[in-house]
Amino acid sequence: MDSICQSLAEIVGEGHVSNRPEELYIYSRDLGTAEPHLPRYVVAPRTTEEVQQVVKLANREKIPVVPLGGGLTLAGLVMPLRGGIVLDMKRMDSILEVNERARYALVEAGVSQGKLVAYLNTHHPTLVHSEPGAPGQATVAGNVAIHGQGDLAQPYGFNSDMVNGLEVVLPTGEVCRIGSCSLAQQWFTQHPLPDLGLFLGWCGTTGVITKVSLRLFPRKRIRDMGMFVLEDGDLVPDILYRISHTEMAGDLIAWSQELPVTVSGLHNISIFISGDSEEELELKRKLIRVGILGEYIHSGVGGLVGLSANVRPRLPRRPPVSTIQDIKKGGGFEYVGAIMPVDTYPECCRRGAEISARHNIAYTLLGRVIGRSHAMMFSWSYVFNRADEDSVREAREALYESDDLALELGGIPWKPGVYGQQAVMERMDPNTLSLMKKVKKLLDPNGIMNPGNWEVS
Amino acid sequence: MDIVVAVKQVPDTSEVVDVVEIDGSGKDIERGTLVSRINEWDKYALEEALQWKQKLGGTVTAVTVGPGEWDDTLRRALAMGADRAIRVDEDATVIDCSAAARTLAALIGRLPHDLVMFGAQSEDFGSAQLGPMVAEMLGIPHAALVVRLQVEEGEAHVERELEGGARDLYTLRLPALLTIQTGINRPRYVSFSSVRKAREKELSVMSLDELGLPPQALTPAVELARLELAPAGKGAVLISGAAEEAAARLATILREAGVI
Amino acid sequence: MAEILVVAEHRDGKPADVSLEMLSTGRRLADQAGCGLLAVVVTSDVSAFAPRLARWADSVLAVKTGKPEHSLAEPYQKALASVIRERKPNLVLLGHSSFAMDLAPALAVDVGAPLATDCTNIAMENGAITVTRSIYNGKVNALYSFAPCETVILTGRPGVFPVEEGRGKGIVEEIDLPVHEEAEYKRFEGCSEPEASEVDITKADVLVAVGRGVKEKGNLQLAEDLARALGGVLACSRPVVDYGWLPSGHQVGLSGKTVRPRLYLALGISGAFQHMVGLRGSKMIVAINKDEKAPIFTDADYGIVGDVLEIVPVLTKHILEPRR
Amino acid sequence: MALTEYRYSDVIHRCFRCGYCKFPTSFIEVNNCPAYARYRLESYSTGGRLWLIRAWLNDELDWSEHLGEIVYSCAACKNCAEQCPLPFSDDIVDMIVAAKGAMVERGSVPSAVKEFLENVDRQGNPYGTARSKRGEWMEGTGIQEYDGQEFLYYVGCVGSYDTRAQQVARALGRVLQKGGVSFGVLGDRENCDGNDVGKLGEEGLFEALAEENIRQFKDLGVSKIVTLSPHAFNAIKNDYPRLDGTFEVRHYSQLLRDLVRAGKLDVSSGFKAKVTYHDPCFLGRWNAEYEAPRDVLRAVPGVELVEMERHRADALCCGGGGGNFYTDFLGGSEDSPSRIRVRDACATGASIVATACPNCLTMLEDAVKAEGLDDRLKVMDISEIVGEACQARGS
Repeated sequence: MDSICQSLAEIVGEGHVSNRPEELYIYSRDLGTAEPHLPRYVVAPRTTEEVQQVVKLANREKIPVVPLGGGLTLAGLVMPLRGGIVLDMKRMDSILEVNERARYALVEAGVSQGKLVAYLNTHHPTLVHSEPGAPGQATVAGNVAIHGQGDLAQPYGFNSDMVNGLEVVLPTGEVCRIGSCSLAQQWFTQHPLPDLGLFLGWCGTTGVITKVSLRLFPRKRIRDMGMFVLEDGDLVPDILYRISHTEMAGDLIAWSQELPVTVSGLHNISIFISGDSEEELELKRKLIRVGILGEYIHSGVGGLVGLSANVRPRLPRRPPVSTIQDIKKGGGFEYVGAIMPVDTYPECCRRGAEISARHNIAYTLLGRVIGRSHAMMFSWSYVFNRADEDSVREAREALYESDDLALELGGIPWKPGVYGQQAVMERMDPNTLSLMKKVKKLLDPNGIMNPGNWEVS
Repeated sequence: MDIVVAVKQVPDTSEVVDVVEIDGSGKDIERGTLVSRINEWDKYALEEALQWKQKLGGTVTAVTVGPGEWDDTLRRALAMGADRAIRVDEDATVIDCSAAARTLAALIGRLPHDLVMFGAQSEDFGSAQLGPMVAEMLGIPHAALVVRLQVEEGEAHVERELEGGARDLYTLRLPALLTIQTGINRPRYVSFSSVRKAREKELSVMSLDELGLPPQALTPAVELARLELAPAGKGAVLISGAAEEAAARLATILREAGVI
Repeated sequence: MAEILVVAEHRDGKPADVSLEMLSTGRRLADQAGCGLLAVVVTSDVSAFAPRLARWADSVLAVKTGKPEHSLAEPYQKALASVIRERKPNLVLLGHSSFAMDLAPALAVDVGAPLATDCTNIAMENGAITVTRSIYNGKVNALYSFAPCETVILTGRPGVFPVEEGRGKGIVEEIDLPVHEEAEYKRFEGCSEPEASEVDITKADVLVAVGRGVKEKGNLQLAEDLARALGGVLACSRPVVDYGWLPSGHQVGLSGKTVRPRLYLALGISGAFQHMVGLRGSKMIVAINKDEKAPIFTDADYGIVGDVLEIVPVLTKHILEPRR
Repeated sequence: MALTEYRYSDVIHRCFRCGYCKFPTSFIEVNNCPAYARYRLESYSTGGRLWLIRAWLNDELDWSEHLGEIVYSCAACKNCAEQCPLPFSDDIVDMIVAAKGAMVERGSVPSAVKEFLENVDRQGNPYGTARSKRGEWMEGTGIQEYDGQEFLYYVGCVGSYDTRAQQVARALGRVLQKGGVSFGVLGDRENCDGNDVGKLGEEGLFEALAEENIRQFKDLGVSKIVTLSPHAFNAIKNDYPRLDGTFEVRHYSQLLRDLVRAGKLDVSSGFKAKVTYHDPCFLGRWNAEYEAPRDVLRAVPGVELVEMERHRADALCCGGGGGNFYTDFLGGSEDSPSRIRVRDACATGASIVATACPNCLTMLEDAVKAEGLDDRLKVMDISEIVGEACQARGS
């Protein structure tokens, strides 16, 4: 053990630090196509104070620090591109407070999405949080740090729009509280204080988020879903616009995939609704089924599965990304997600299918509506065989092309890897870019936070 | 590099206290219920030999003087990686060290040997005599209690363990004999299947006669008069209870006894 | 002429403790048998301690040699062989030390004398020598006698034979023997001492000794904390050194050090005799071990059957802040 | 061993490390994998372990004591197999056991594992205590040596040698006697069942033990076996048949349920306590027997059975599986699974945590001591509870 390892051990305890080859190997890789980068140390802190001391040490010694949650961003964002310390936040997994009346939950940064869901189910059955379509070990803090979104995005928007407050350890070691918690007891709002949104979407390059207060939403007793299936993708934006107009739907997801062949070439719009009573549900069904989809059905452009009291499709348990991932029996899966205008859905699909074809990977395309059709998160997914270098390369190239496509179509790659980040910054207004640079320099004078990501050249 | 390793089989008396009994003759213990195993120190000698064979090539031959049951231990040596094994068929339990040494010297003298390795001592009798005796008989240099070995250009650089962690450093010209102390390496685990596979390897048995030794070569100079069970210690006062209270009690006891 | 010869081993200009134990024993036997006691030492500095040996021995043969300063088998074997051939002592005594383990067996073959090593008792009745050896992990004592012969060579277990200060005034005779300490087939390259930083556990009042039972190196911290709380020092059994958890200087036992602390607290040590012989002199022995069948509980004064890793931290707590 | 010779070379890279293997079905805690619970580093999760195994077999990583400990810290509790959404989920535990096997064949295993295996090979038990002492637990119980009785009562290593577990072995013996069951034991002739030896990757030794046991059982004309330990139950039920050893084997909880139902066991004296039940992995996840022990407890008047939040297929392992009750790679911390488990048990407000496995019993009992919960929580085996319940009144 070198001296830095010693001091780290004194901070978090010997068992929660490692510089041994086995840990370094595991933390040098993420689940996607990114090339591995070895850290020098792996540290698993339990408290904000420990994080603070680790960051202070790192800042003094000018050692990079890379915060890690569930490690599921897939774009190499939690890989130590410049070595240094990987900070595994998953030991900080206490749910500190759920305020029913003010509808928020205060959690430590390492709390997993799965744990919060389970906790609310048991202790606060009338409340729900917006859970991303990721395996349950994805963390709440990780998701807001990348502007994630998930269930309930259509009515309520991005997860980072649902943040009431944050506790953050700055790169220089100070602990800061953002929002009402900086002056009041409750963590119920960020506004009306001056905007300090310096940590959401910064992918851990401006500090380490240690606590998050997240808005919760009414959880209706009954859920139902329907799927509108059509061939003509050009109609999808219009349909999404009109369904969201009813304000009756929960989530709206349009998707199209090559496998299994039975669905190949089709577009599917999954419509999720919920209600506290059959009456409420039936009303919502009617308004969508009859009021919106009726004419499309009559004109024969598509058909509806579900959304009727007597047909009840089984609601999928949390989408297990990893089962899709195994189609190639290769354990590899990565996607480019981009925030796109809903209108671009047809083009995203056409061009996406072409990219997939070029790299002979079956296409999996999906657009999740964010807000009332304000935007959509469109994802181009690629599976690969981890054990086959060529397969990995093909996927990697497909991902780069998808980043370019997103930008070409006027969208913005979401949580992009280094390649996408560079592409974004090349196109960005130079003044905006230099503001980013100033902010980063101000917060992180020694450039220790997740270096290599969002580096303004 | 041809290495000869002398091994012996011992009854396992290490684990439990009250399992050893003296037999009728009063000169041996009841072996009926006892399980036999390879002498702990010999494992380290074998491991060291095998590691040097791996580095420098050559052969490793395991030898012993003992009864038929000791083939188990030779098979184990073969399973660890020894190339061949030879047993001189005599009941080692009734002969003394010098006799065993004489026999082994006669055997090893006939084998190619750049290095000869013994365990520093045996678990059962703990005499720590055999190795250096054999060396003297073979007229080759030796070092006892070796905890570090480096072999190069016909020489062995060794560190001998002294009391209290000090070490003597020697250079021995090969052929040489070393007695190996535990801790010099980490003896490998010998899997059951490798023991099975070792059944194909060569295990030969020789007689004194074949070694050109007369029977009287085995007359002991040190004669065992009789064995007695060692008087057991008085036994500790056991402090019972959960960690918390037991620890508290002990702390009090230590304080009252004035040791702290 | 009847005579007992004691081989004096030395290090750092001092005779080894075990050699003094053998000198006392030799003296006792010589007085019983009414024969002389001869001490032989091979050294570069005769004046250093040869006179001290003469308090026990009737005469001290000091064989002058050049380097090294401490006892080596090679020069001793040559000197002793010629002394033994010339004076034919009935009995040659050495301590069962690393030095003797290297020397005695070769010497025995060299001079054709029977050898019994690691003796725990030595008796001489009208010329006939009988010895006791502790075998089978200390569970059995074996009594040996010897076929009629001129000389018997014995090595005695360290820490077993009491030392009574010698009162005599023997003569020191410096003799010159052909001692080639440099044989071309076996070169002495020097000696490595344990790291100076290491504490001397033989001087410590309280020893906290760890064995296999602490499971992993990381857990040594617990024992260290306890040792600090008790104002003591960390010691250990052989496996702990073999696994590389502690330097060998901390090792108690046959191949380690012999200690006589006021308190010997054994954590996760089963108590094989190779270890126990090193701590017989302890005023109080306390053992904590998971296995209630562990032999250590027979020699210990107090014992706790339980998991060291659980009990030690609690014990440390209670040592630091006594319950009111 | 090269990756190509590894039995699962075409599967092992398919783990995505999505992390389901760390959770129970409800996702309420991330620490349902005992090794991950103890260390909280990705290297100790099932996914991390599989990736490291692949790296080792690929020569991307050298063997080290630490790598050995990571691989051997798997308690073979099967939570991962239960939770993994991928098609090869049933093979996960065996993928790890096969890697242990590769280490065994190379002779490179952690020292504690080496001890375990050498002790079993030598003395027929992991403690290395003499074979001649295996039968000592039964002194004064009046339990017969097996001689053609209906059942062979197979005790196993822990029940035979661990002093606390010996009490359970005796308690079950008394209950079987009370229930009028015709049974006998092997005493000193009993040998290790090999279940954990197999889970430590020493396939050769496992087969040798199994074949020896099968031969002995057949020679004695054994057809029905009741085991104290779910570990032995698992080996005899699922592994012995492929070695041509098919016996009618039952875990004692199953036999007790029948005895109670058939009214052959009078438990009317009852046992008044709030009891929570800890599912042993080798009874539960390995053999899907969740109900028999609970049925027995429910049948005892006075027992109020309460469940821990994680139970049945979602139960947290005590950390004693896969030889860890001896090798103890998961011990020595407040994050040790056994200690988390007794805290779970305490949270139910129960005064008794019952189990049906001597390994679990000893693990949990040590944990209760370590947590200083002695005065609030008692660890008992179901056979002990039944034992008390069928004391004749007044006695």
